[in-house]
Amino acid sequence: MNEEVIMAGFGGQGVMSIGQLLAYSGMKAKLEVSWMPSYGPEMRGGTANCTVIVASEKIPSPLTTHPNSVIVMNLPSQTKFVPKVKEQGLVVKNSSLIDEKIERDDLTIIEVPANEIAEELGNTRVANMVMLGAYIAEKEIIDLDIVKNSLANVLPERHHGLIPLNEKALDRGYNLVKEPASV
Amino acid sequence: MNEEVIMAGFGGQGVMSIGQLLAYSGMKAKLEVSWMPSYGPEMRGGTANCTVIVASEKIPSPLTTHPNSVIVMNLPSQTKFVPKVKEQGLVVKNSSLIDEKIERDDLTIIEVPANEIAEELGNTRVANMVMLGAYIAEKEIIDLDIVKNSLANVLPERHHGLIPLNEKALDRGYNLVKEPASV
Amino acid sequence: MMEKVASYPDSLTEKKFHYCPGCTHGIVHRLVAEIMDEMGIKEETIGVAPVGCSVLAYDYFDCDMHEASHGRAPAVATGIKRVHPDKMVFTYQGDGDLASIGTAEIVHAANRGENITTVFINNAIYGMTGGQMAPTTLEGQKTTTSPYGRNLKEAGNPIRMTEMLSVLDGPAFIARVSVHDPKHIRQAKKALRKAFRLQKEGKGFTMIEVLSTCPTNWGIKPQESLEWLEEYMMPVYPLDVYKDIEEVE
Amino acid sequence: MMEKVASYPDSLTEKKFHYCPGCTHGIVHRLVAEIMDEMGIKEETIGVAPVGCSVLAYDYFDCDMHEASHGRAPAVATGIKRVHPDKMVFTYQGDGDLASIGTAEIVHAANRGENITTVFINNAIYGMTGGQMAPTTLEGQKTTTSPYGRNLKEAGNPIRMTEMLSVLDGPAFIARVSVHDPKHIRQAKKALRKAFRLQKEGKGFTMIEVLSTCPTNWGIKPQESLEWLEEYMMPVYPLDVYKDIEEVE
Amino acid sequence: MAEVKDKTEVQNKKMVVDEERCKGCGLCVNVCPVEIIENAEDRINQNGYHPAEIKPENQDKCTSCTQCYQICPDVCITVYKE
Amino acid sequence: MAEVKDKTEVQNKKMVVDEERCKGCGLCVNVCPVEIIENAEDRINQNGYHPAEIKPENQDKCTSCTQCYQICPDVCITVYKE
Amino acid sequence: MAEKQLMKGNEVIGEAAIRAGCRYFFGYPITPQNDIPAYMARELPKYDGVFLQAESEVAASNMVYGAAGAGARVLTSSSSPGISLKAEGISYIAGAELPCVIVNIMRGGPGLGSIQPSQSDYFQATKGMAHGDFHLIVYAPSNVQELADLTFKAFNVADQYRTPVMVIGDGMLGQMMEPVEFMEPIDPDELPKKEWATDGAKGREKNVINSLALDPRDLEILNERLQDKYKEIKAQEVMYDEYKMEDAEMAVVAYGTSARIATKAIDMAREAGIKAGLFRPITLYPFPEQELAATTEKIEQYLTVEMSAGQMLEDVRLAVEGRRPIEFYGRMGGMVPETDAILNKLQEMRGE
Amino acid sequence: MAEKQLMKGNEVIGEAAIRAGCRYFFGYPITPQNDIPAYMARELPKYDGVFLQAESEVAASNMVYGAAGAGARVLTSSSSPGISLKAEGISYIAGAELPCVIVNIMRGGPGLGSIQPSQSDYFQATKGMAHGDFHLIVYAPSNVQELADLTFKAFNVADQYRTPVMVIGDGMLGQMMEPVEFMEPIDPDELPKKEWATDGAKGREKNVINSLALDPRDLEILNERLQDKYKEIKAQEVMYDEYKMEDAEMAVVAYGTSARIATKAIDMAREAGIKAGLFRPITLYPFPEQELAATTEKIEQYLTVEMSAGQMLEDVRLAVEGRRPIEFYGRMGGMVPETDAILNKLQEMRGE
Ligand SMILES: Cc1ncc(C[n+]2csc(CCOP(=O)(O)OP(=O)(O)O)c2C)c(N)n1
Ligand SMILES: Cc1ncc(C[n+]2csc(CCOP(=O)(O)OP(=O)(O)O)c2C)c(N)n1
Ligand code: SF4
Ligand code: SF4
Ligand code: SF4
Ligand code: SF4
Ligand code: SF4
Ligand code: SF4
Ligand SMILES: [Mg+2]
Ligand SMILES: [Mg+2]
Repeated sequence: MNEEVIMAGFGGQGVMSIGQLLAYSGMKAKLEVSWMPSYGPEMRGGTANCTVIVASEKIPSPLTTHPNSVIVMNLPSQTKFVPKVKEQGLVVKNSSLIDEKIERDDLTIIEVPANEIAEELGNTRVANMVMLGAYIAEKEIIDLDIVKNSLANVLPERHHGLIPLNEKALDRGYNLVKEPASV
Repeated sequence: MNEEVIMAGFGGQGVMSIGQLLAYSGMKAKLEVSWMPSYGPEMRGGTANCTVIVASEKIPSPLTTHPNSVIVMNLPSQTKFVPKVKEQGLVVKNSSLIDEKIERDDLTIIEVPANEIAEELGNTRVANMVMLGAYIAEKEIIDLDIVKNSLANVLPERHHGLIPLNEKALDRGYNLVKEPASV
Repeated sequence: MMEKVASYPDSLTEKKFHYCPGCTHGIVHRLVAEIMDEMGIKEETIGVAPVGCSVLAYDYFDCDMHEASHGRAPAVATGIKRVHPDKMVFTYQGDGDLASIGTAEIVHAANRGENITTVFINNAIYGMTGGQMAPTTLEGQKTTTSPYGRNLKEAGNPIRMTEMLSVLDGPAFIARVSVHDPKHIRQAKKALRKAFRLQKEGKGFTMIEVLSTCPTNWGIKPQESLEWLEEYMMPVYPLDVYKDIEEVE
Repeated sequence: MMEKVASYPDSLTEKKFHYCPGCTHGIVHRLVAEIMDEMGIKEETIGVAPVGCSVLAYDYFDCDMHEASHGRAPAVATGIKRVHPDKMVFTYQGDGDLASIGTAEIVHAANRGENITTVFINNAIYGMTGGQMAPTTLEGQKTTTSPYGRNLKEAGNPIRMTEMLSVLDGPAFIARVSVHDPKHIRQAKKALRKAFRLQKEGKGFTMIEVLSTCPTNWGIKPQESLEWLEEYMMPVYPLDVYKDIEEVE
Repeated sequence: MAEVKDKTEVQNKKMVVDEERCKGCGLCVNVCPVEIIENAEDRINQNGYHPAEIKPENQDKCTSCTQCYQICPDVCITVYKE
Repeated sequence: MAEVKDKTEVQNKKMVVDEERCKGCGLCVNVCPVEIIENAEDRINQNGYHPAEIKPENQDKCTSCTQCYQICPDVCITVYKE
Repeated sequence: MAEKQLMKGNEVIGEAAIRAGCRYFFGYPITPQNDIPAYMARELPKYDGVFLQAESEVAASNMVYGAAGAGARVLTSSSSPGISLKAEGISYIAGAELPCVIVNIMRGGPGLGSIQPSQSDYFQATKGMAHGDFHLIVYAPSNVQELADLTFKAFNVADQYRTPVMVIGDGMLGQMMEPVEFMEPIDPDELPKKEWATDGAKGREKNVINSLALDPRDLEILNERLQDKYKEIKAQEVMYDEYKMEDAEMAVVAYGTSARIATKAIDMAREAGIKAGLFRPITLYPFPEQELAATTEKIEQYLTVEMSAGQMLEDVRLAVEGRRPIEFYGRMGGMVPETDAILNKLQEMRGE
Repeated sequence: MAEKQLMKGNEVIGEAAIRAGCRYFFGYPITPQNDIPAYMARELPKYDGVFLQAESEVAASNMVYGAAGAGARVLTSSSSPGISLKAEGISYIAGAELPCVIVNIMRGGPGLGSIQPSQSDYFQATKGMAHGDFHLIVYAPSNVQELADLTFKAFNVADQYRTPVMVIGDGMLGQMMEPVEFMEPIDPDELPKKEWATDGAKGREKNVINSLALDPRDLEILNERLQDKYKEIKAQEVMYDEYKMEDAEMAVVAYGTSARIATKAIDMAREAGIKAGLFRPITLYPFPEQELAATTEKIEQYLTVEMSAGQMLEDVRLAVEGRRPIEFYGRMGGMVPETDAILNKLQEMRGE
């Protein structure tokens, strides 16, 4: 197994954190993992993204030119990364913020109204977790429980109070895929 | 012809100048020349010396391990350089300041009471020229006139008034060798 | 018909600033550009961009621009000015650039009375590299390299370059200004204009220190930054004219 | 029996100084050594030698010594002091070393209040390299790199480091002294002793600027050098205590 | 000069924002003495910012004092006087 | 400590010069209030300098004021008091 | 302790240094290595260590010089332009034979360049760092675990040879997170005392830390000692790694991040029927010259891959000495080699 | 003008620079090149030029950066440790593609070292001067006349390629006097205008002098341009000299002062019946690689002689590529090779 995923969005949307969470969970699941952020000159307002690789073999490069999957939190990210996805690959798309259609028809596309769901949960900042939950459900490479258990390792101590909220957000995203009816 | 001469003495004794004068004269005489100073850390009180090479062929190295000749203005210089002179080489020695005998018996040794002669001429600072005059007379590689004519090229402008004195000093050294009786 | 009373200066290019929302670097850019407009000197001015958030200043000012290595803008400017003594030369530098790595260069440009103008942006932090402590960081201020707050015992006091350089004989004019509200912005412009004028008159080194914000690395909102500047920075860095050759003469 | 009232200090090694005849570097060496003797600290002192005529200071002081690269003695001393905060650390630096290439290092060591003592030998010239202009060279003074005399327009004014550093908050004690006659030598020693004592007490950065001679590169005799110092250097570099933490407290 | 700057004259507004330059920092909002500037809630520009604007109904209240121009770090504002 | 420093005590002089260290700079000569120091005209040391000395007949005049010690840049002087 | 952590390369350097008994860090911020000083600023105070942000890289380099002379295990880190500024100080440290560890997380050059990953400081690290005949031992890890191990090792080796050691990576290695396991920590107080250090001459002769010699013959003697040391280092400290080299007919030579990327290309090549392998120098100095030379027995063609215009290439050529053809594929300025391109190049060389 | 003068190498550099139209000098004192700034301080004012003693080599390097960017012909000079400090600035100058001339009158290293002649900055000059993939053109004159000619040429070549050029010598070459004849002076006002210079944007688009690229691909493009330039320089600018190579069976490879000394040893070897010759690179970068490689046809053995631990040796090995044995004789720390020792070595190699 060799899963290469790029997660992208605006600066504050928390794509770095869900990337780390996925990588950490992979490690807990005894898989090989790497997490690689984009790091531009510290010029704000651009998009942030990171590449996570979860694999059963040693990971040669922490970068990928053609990811299996992308998680896109905003339009510029979709514009930039969707064309790079491998054939038959996966796009998890934040439909709350992205109206634009994806032209490619070979891809599996999961539309997640992440901001709306997060708002429902009372905090837009967990939109990222909703997205990750959906991704986990679709990919089935790591148990959702492991991901939840990893939250404490990845979130800074001062946010540990928010773990239940984050778990809920993961669940909501997860269920969106697993039990589309129930949403 | 390949003449390699080291000139050595205390800091203020003018060995650098007579070295330059010899080199300049050699150049005027259409010979190949080089002048190389010792340059230590700017720590005073040591000996100063320079190597002059005058040759009919291109000069490979401006340094020499075994000079044909040395001009020594003080005792430390004699101690340091006389052992390095080639067999059958020349030592021009400032007998005003050096009492110590030279042990080697293969060398031509010219004792020049340079300081005394210079004092007679009214300025101890031309002791160097007396030494050079003696050397020129002994070696006969360059005409004394060329040396005299080169004074203006080598002495800083502000000392040009002293050219006649320097010429006299050269003469006195020269004559010491050429006409020992007359001294 | 309506008359334009305030609009985009001619001496700025069309490029959008890359600065973070609310970062006052942009205000200072505008002031310098307006002065170039007003003095009509953009075709005879060479600006020196620093290494810092304003590294791309060379894209914004619509005059000849020269990049410097980090901290060395005053040396680069010296090189330019000595070649073109009749041209206007300014450096635009941050506090890491000017007050840390570039200390020797600014001290000696100032001391030589190098006939250039330095615009010194003091935002009490290293913006570009993501918020490290600057020599101008305030006591107790948390940064990535003073995570427990600046400790004076370890890191020393915030350095006041303006006061220090004003002791030298070379500078013609040194002042500290702020851009946290329109009134101060106008004063800042006045000081900058005087600095450029004195350079034009060949009077020697001029420097304007501008207290500036870094909402991103201070971790607060733009408006709060202006308030933080006024409340915390101004007492440590009093605004004033510290050196003025015209007052002495 | 006769009683020794003044003799070779214990904290100097046996090595003969390499300095030129009449060069006052030697006087300052002796003063520092006497203070080490009197304070009984030579076994707990680490000296930092500069690059300059006193580069061989590491041969003369009979304590641990560390060479620095040119101008960086305050940084080297900082490295040592941070590792051994309980030891005494001093730098001994010339004016080229401290006031030119090492400007940033001395400014920041001073500003940090680094608990070290700097002995700063201002002889208005680069001695070691054969007499180039220093930042402290006087107006009109001829050197190999100011052959027509120092021109303030080109090279700026002689820099007064003592005054400049005294503006900072970090220093505990900064004074300028001279060693051109026994009276001033005694005053110099007093200042040096205080600097070392304050270091011992952990009070922060201390620096003593010593007006000193360079007969060789000034091109005059040793005695004339002392007079030249008094006549020409002292008016430009007034002797005084410029910063004293004990007066403030 | 940016084309956008001249749109205003047509629009006959006293204060005009170059919306694509605006970063929605809100400094102009805070500085306006007559409190007529706001960050448009209903739209974002290409960079994702809510641009500053004066609602049409408030345009008249503008005194052309230029305070907003002075504080704007992105030089997005043009001010006109009648 | 240099052996030479103790020669003095034997010699019973108040002011003793380490002649091999001395560079003949003459600063001590100028500073002595009773003007008894001179640079020996008749001899040079290994480095070619005329060392400072007090002629035997002047030794008594020394007041042990240590001025010469203070000014000597090469730390060649030891001063004794009775 | 032995549990795996997911950590950023830069932070791993900091942690490994602390575990190696390093309690002193002097540095100056520069991207992409800023997490190193940030980590040290946060962690060192917990060990009574000292983090000091220097006024510049020049000053940092000389603070390291002082602290190393004073006997401490000390770290500095920077990225390309900052390393250039440290050069003079590093020459002094090498000349005075002091141990210390220097990290270079390379970015694109020359000049201000870019902050993206690069390997264009190879020459600087291995050959011409500064004036004079000296070398650093240079470790080039290619993953985060190796970063931890080699940083840790660097301190021991530095002390052993009394020489500055460089750990060199690129922005990618510094920024990425991977699982890592750390060595057991060393208590610096238990390290052998450095008898030569300037820590106060109580009860012993004074110590002098110095690189100056007035007499050139003395300086030559120092240089001979340095050269002997380098000979010993060449004999003892060479490290390299091989991947699928057993039956390989073509070898990719690459280090650090480029080497990681190359392994993937090698797998792809194998799938395409090309018997390719990887020869990966871990020590760039001493370069595994003999070991690489030995491979010429079986390897028919070499491909050097670097994020530079071809710097290690020269060392590869020196090892292969014309016995086999060597090709080069490199990207510059912060661009990263692409697996496809490496594969293409291999196929091309194979005449396919 | 065409009359011969007897001048010190260092002063010759100054005079040749002025004749090449250089009117700006920024530098900082250091032995053994102090006569260069002294000469410029004395002479430049006579031409309305500017001599400025910078506060440091770092500042000097950046003043040169500014002045070169502003369109001037500009010189700086230093010696080994000072060159290390200029490194970062030189990387910027190379990255911004600016012409200037840098002189290094080498002394013994590493560290403070000694002020005696040395050639131990070869690696620094030709390979790893600083971060990033750039090169200087490096001229290595071996006598004072050549010092004059190459310094003069350096300014022209720098402008032609928009690249920094280094003239490298050692303390001996800088300090010695030899007869010299100078080129006719160039009037800087008659030089072609540099359209890219920052001299005020009157009547044209603004100019920007810069080495930064946010997008790594842009930086790669700059780097590709640089590499193309170096390829061109390699094709056009190689210089070398041969002495008694026509019938030689052994070749000494040496440059600068070492080469002079070697000629004497070669004459001695010839007298002793050994057919020795000298191959002397004049450009160290671009190294005369092909030209030296071509000599392997006839030359049986090589001896590289340097005042270093063997740095050019690597370039010799790269050229010879194992086809012939190469021996090395070097002195370090300011010591100068001895003719006798070179002769001995040649005899030894000959099995005599
Ligand atoms: C030699 C060197 N050292 C360090 C850096 C990294 N660096 C870039 S900008 C900067 C400091 C920026 O801070 P400041 O000057 O205050 O400007 P600001 O970003 O705050 O406006 C540093 C350390 C560099 N590019 N070059
Ligand atoms: C990096 C570097 N630059 C320059 C030099 C050459 N240098 C040696 S000492 C010195 C200046 C000496 O002057 P100063 O510090 O005033 O000391 P002094 O000799 O006058 O006591 C210089 C420039 C050097 N060794 N290293
Ligand atoms: S990081 Fe700070 S200084 Fe830099 S642009 Fe952003 S707010 Fe401004
Ligand atoms: S050159 Fe000057 S400072 Fe140096 S030792 Fe001689 S007199 Fe003293
Ligand atoms: S010009 Fe004045 S009144 Fe008008 S919008 Fe701007 S700040 Fe408000
Ligand atoms: S100040 Fe400028 S950038 Fe900020 S909201 Fe107002 S118009 Fe937009
Ligand atoms: S101690 Fe005083 S009186 Fe005696 S010799 Fe010295 S200066 Fe003269
Ligand atoms: S002061 Fe010292 S060195 Fe000078 S003459 Fe007197 S004893 Fe000798
Ligand atoms: Mg800042
Ligand atoms: Mg001095």
